Amino acid sequence: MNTFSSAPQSGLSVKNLSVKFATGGVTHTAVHSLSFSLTSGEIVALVGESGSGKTVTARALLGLLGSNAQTSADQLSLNGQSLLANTEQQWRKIRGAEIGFILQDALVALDPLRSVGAEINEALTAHKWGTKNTRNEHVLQLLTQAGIPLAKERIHLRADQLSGGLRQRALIANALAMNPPFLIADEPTTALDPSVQVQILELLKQLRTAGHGILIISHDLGFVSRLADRVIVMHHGHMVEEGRTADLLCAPQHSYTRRLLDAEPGRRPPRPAVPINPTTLPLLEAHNLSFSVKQKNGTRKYIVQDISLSLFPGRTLAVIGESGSGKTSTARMIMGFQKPETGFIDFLGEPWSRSEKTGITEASRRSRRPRLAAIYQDPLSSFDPRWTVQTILDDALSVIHVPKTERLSRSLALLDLVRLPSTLLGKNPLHLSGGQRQRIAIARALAVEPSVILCDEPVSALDVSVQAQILDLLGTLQKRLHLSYLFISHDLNVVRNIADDLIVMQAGRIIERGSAQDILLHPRHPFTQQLVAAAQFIGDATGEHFS
Amino acid sequence: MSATNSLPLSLKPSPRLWLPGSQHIGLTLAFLYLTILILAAIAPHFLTHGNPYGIAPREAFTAPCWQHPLGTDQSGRDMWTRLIFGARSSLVIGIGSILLALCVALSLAIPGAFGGPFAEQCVKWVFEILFSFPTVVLALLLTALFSSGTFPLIVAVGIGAAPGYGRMLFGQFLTIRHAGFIEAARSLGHSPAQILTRHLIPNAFRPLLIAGAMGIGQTIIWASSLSFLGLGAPPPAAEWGTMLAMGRDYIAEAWWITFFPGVAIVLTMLATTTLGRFLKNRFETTTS
Amino acid sequence: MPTRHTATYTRNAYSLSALLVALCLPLAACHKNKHKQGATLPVSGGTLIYATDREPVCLDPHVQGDMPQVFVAQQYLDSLVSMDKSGGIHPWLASSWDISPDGLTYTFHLRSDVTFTDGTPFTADAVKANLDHMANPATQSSTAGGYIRQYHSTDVIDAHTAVVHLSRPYAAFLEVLAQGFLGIESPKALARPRDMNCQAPVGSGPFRIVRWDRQNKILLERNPAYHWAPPYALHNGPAYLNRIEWRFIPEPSARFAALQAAEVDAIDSLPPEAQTPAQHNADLWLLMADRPGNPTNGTLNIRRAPFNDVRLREAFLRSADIDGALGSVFFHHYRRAGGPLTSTTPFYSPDFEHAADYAPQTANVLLDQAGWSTKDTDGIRTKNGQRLTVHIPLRSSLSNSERTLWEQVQATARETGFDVLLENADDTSVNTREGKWDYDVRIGYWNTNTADVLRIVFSSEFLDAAGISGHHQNESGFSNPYFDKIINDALLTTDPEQRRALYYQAQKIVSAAFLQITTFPQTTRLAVSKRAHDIRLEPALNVTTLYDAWVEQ
Amino acid sequence: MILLPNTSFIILKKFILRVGGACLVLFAATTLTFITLQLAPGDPVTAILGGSANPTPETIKEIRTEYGLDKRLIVQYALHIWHVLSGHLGSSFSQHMPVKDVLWQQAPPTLKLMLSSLLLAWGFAILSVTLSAKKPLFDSAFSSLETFFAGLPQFWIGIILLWLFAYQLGLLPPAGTHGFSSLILPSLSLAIPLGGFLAQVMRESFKTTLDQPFVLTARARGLSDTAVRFRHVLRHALLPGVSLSTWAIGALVGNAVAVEFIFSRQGLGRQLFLAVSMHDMPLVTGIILFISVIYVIASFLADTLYVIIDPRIQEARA
Repeated sequence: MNTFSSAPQSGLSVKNLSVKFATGGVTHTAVHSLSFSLTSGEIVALVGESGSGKTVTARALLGLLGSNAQTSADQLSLNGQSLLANTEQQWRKIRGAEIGFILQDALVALDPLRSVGAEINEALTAHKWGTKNTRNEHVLQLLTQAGIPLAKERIHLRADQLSGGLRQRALIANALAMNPPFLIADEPTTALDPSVQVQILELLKQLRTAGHGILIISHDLGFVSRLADRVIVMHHGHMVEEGRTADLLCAPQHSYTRRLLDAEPGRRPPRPAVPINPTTLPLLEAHNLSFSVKQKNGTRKYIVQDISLSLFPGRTLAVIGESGSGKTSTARMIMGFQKPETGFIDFLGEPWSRSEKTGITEASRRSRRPRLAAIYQDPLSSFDPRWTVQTILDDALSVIHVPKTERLSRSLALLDLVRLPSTLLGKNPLHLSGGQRQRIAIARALAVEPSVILCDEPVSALDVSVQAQILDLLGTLQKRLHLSYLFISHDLNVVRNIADDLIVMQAGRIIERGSAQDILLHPRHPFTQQLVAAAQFIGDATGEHFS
Repeated sequence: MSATNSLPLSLKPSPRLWLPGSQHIGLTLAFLYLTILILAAIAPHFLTHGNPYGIAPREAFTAPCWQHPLGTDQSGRDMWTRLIFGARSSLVIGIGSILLALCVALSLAIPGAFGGPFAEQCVKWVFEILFSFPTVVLALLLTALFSSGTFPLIVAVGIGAAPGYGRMLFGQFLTIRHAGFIEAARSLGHSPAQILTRHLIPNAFRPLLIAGAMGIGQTIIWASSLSFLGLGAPPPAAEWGTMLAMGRDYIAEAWWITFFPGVAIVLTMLATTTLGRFLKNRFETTTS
Repeated sequence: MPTRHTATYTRNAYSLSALLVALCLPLAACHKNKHKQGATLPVSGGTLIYATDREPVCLDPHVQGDMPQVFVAQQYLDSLVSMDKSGGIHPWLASSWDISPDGLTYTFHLRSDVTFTDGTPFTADAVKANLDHMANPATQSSTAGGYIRQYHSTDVIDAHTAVVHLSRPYAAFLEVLAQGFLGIESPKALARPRDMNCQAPVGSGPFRIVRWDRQNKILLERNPAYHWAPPYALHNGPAYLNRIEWRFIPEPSARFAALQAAEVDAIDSLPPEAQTPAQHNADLWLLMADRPGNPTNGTLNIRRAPFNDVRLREAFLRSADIDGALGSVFFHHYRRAGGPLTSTTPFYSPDFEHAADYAPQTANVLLDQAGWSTKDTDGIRTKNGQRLTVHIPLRSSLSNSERTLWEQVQATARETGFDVLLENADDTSVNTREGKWDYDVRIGYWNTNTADVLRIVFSSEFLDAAGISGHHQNESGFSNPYFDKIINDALLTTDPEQRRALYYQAQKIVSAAFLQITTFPQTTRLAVSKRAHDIRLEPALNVTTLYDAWVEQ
Repeated sequence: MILLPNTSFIILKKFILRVGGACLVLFAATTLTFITLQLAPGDPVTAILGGSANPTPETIKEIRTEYGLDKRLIVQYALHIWHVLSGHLGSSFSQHMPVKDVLWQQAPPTLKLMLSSLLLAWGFAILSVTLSAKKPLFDSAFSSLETFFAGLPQFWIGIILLWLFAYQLGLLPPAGTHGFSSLILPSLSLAIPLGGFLAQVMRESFKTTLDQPFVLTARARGLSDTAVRFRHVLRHALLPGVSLSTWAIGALVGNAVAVEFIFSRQGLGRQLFLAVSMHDMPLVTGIILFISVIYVIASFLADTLYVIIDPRIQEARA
């Protein structure tokens, strides 16, 4: 469909690259003796978790590290020319013209105040390419090549006025402006919905076919496996393993690679299907929930329409949907923070929320609130910034009237339950890691002895290995405390191992529901099929079965 | 997202490499200055043996010398002694008017931020109105009402500064109101009263403290500019703004009468700003 | 090589700017020399820039009537009569006059060759229109109108004869008519609404108003038809200056700096601190004269404690070290005025200059005698538990030098045990307090060219003069039938010796009552660039006149 | 498009709301002035006649009638509002001149002062922030300078500038309102502290913006650091500066009082001070109304600027 002019033949070669940072007199080595090479027409993936040094490596290749960074290498060359002694001026000639750079999220990676056209245009003016007219022409061409239909109209739009897929394409067009032989893509699909990820993946493949050498930086082995010819795994600044993608995935040599692979949620088996006991009553029941907002032109747009769901004791109901599917609004209605326009919610067999004006007030809900706990994607913002772990737990325990004398022992027990050391009790969550924060959030949720926990994207902000740990913890806790989860996520892989029942939402409606195993193995709705396919893991490293 | 938008903390380019040291020096100097200022306000005799009100016409306009390190004024009074004695009224005015300003600001910002959409709109209008009404007029009218002196000055500056702080606090309260932890507290089953006392008020107190510390210097400047216009404490009070205003006729002959009170005001402003920044940084490292 | 290139360039830049400086210097020098050389004979043309401190609120001096008005009005208004330095009255717009024996009727014979700058001829109708205008309440005249309370009416006999009728004899009538406050304006212009006339009144003077740019300047230009100069003038015919720029620079130091920088040619109200530098500046000359009247003073309110007791009044006067203040903040440039009249006032007697000199010992004795013998911990005298407190309102327009003077009075009076409270307030609030007799000392002065000022300031006639809002010119509340009789008798006679004797008595009574701390005379203090010549003071009020002035071209 | 009438209706509604709000502000300012001046002690008659005066009772009576001071308070208030509504604003009794003429004469120098000091302050703030933010040594040096500037009282810096440039060096005129040279020092006195404040708020958001990924994207295009700062980052840092400027314009006449006094400058600040001390109700009202109008215009301009700088704002508002 899209054609790219073929890139010139060349090579990028790195030998023993080390990057050190000096901060306040302390030197910290971010990258230790990294060596690899990239030739045209191939995709190399640099994989690792946060702090692995992959991003620093990418910036070192463009000379974009701060002044406090010390870069050393035996060789850092492009087409045989060393970049090591480059001045800022020389670097500027390389950036954009020889090596293009694609960042994660076009919403912030393109100047949010300027149109995408102006941004791409600037990539040309920076290298004094062409005249004003030829430049405009070229920008249009680039946008079209990157797969943006009606580019002529969209050239004047800003990134935030484009859909997620289109704006990522615009960002790629920006990197391709000077037709650089090499591209560095730093997490090019991370913030995107699965269906869009697939499209971008295709685009990158086309670029490879056109002869561009692409270095992909990613935390996601699954994504990389479909694309890369070779994979380099990094851990704490060291390269732990390098090899052809298929080899590395099938026979990982290094223990860290294995750990990483095991942690991939998509690699886990679905939870065995246990049918719902027909005699049990649902804990939480929602019927025909709808919610709409007024639009500019006066019409109403439905965010959520006719959603019904039932959550049974000891089970996990996962709600899956892409951004804008209405899953967050559903969650807010279930939490009682948003009144539904139609329908009703019952909790513990009693009315919880009603669309019509009835006697159900916040005050009447309050006594039952501890039975419905919640954990969020960003646990930090759900903690009062002044509070330590102990105050947070203390506050939660006070809700269910635990006597003051018992609170400390209960807090310690809770920390133990979420497998945190008791030494964290005096700390402020700000100084903890992402995984630890989410565990604190879980501990707080457990403190009020809930029957149901609403998990709103609880692992989306975490590294893969941490994700696995948190999911494991949630699973264990469910068994031990007979909890019910309402699990909201955009990622099918995440719920694979924890969901009993599944609801798939699209544009405010439920398009498919059933047992998790059924849906994962036999998706019926085309959108669900697409989602399941996007979540497909590794097994097929070439990933060519996408249409 | 496991890969964050920004670089890990340790990798951010840090131009402030040498700064912690200099910041430290600045903070130390600020604290030292404020200590002297407070000492001067509480026990001026500890720092000078002179009489701030005793005139000596024969010694008028003496340039800085051994006996009078900062010179003497138009009535032959020792400038150093007058400055030391002026610290009290400056601090009283600065702290008094910032407290008043914050009280007024709070009484607008709290109902505005927590009192529903109608109150929010009303408070916005009130800010608009107050912003367009010049402080000087207010100060002049107040001095006309109460005759000039420290009290009307505090009231004028306090009320004049209130809308600025009000709008700032208003914004911050709105942020707090919409913060995730408020919803988290609700979902735990806390009552609105508990949320107010446990979260809203304590969290609102921090910006208040920072605004207060940063504001003292600013209110001292405002107050001194009103004293400069002749609306300050009556003579013979040693007030920096008045001293400066009285000296400006003689700047060609005796620059020190105008210069040193100005230096005192500027140093106070810098010291309180440094203090405010310090508090802000401290709170922010424990906030986000 | 780039480095070398830069160096060359820099040197070039330096030499270029050096060249520029070199070119400019001689130019500047020439410019200055031009001022210094020059003929001593008057030359016509040019603009004189005159900078003063206060701006009038209305250019018609009949309205309200404050000193800044009369200073500028002197340039565009003529008076009926003029006065010489010794107090003698001479013709001006009136060529002669007759006074009826009962002192109630003044017949003025007017010049026939005078026209106002709007073309209206000067006639007896104009005299009538002006006097009526001053006396009309709608004019809001407080000075001119106040001076001619005795005015009844004017009869126009013919075009050049006007008969003015008074309700009571008023010996000072001609004297006040010589003041610029009572300047004669075009009747046609006077017929306009008051506020319009304020913008640009029309006179017959040597200059006319072109434009008034408030808070900045008034532009005046020469009246080419002028040939009716007063007798004290050095020449007759049109003024030498083409234009006058009458600027307002309220800041004293800035005004003097502007003169030093040759931004302006003359300034008035030369601040005391600038007098020594001005004297040492070879490019400047000074012109100073005391204005007649009641000198700058603090008037004691005798209507309430503590100053209802003459002993406390004397004690207060004797505890105030005015000379110390004159020596410090006034740099010895201001003379002390000790008596109720300034030395330039007709019938002034020097005998009362030292009636209340600084004598703290005497003050202490007097206070002990009066029963204020105990002191509290602050060192303030008390009587029956009452502190000896003196309230002095300070209006915001008071100059810093005077403020300092009162601060020093406060400090010295404190030594004898007075607690003096100086209370800052805006002018209106101070006026209101004065109306309510809510003060112990009131700071003021009264400029007029007659000893009759004593009547305005001290006689009981002026205690409730303006009834409604409590206005009273007699700020002390002094009410003495004997004094009232003497001061009114002085108006009945035109015999100088009789008047001298009566005014002597009046000065004596006032002095002995210790009613005012008099500080220094009101002074016209000009500093002028040597480029400007023959800037003079008209003798009635010692107000600047630029009629004879000329500037070197 | 069906959208169009609706959108224009919304725009119209917004405009009406905006104008209504402005009127409310102006009305409140007028009333506030009336109340405060009524509360202030002191008989305006004394103000009209001046201090050391010798008026007759008839004169005083005449004045009371002329200015309506003998009427009941509510009638006086109604008259006061009528003067404002009818737009002729009445006549200043301290200036013996229609208020409109006073404004006409005194506003231009103050507006000139305001504009030049805003320009100077912006110039300083933009250069100081753009050229030094996050650069080692420069950042802390310039941010200290900004803090210092922001801490300087306007009247004091005015006096010091006057002393240095007019008295000592004789480079600039010490007083007056005569052309460009007399504008420099007063503008600087207002601009230096304002520039400090502006730079402080801009520096904060400038630094936050420098950390944004699009800065990296721009540099990866081959743009120089300076170009990135001026073309991309600066625009993001303008917004807080613009809102501070609105505040500064509102506070300007108040701030101008001292500066206009020090430099003996023509202008509204000094006029306002005099008018208040004369309790000259029509003039005080006129000037405050003028300030309010300027403030309303400034905030309208600021809103327009916001949208020009950040088009996303308009879409969020609509």
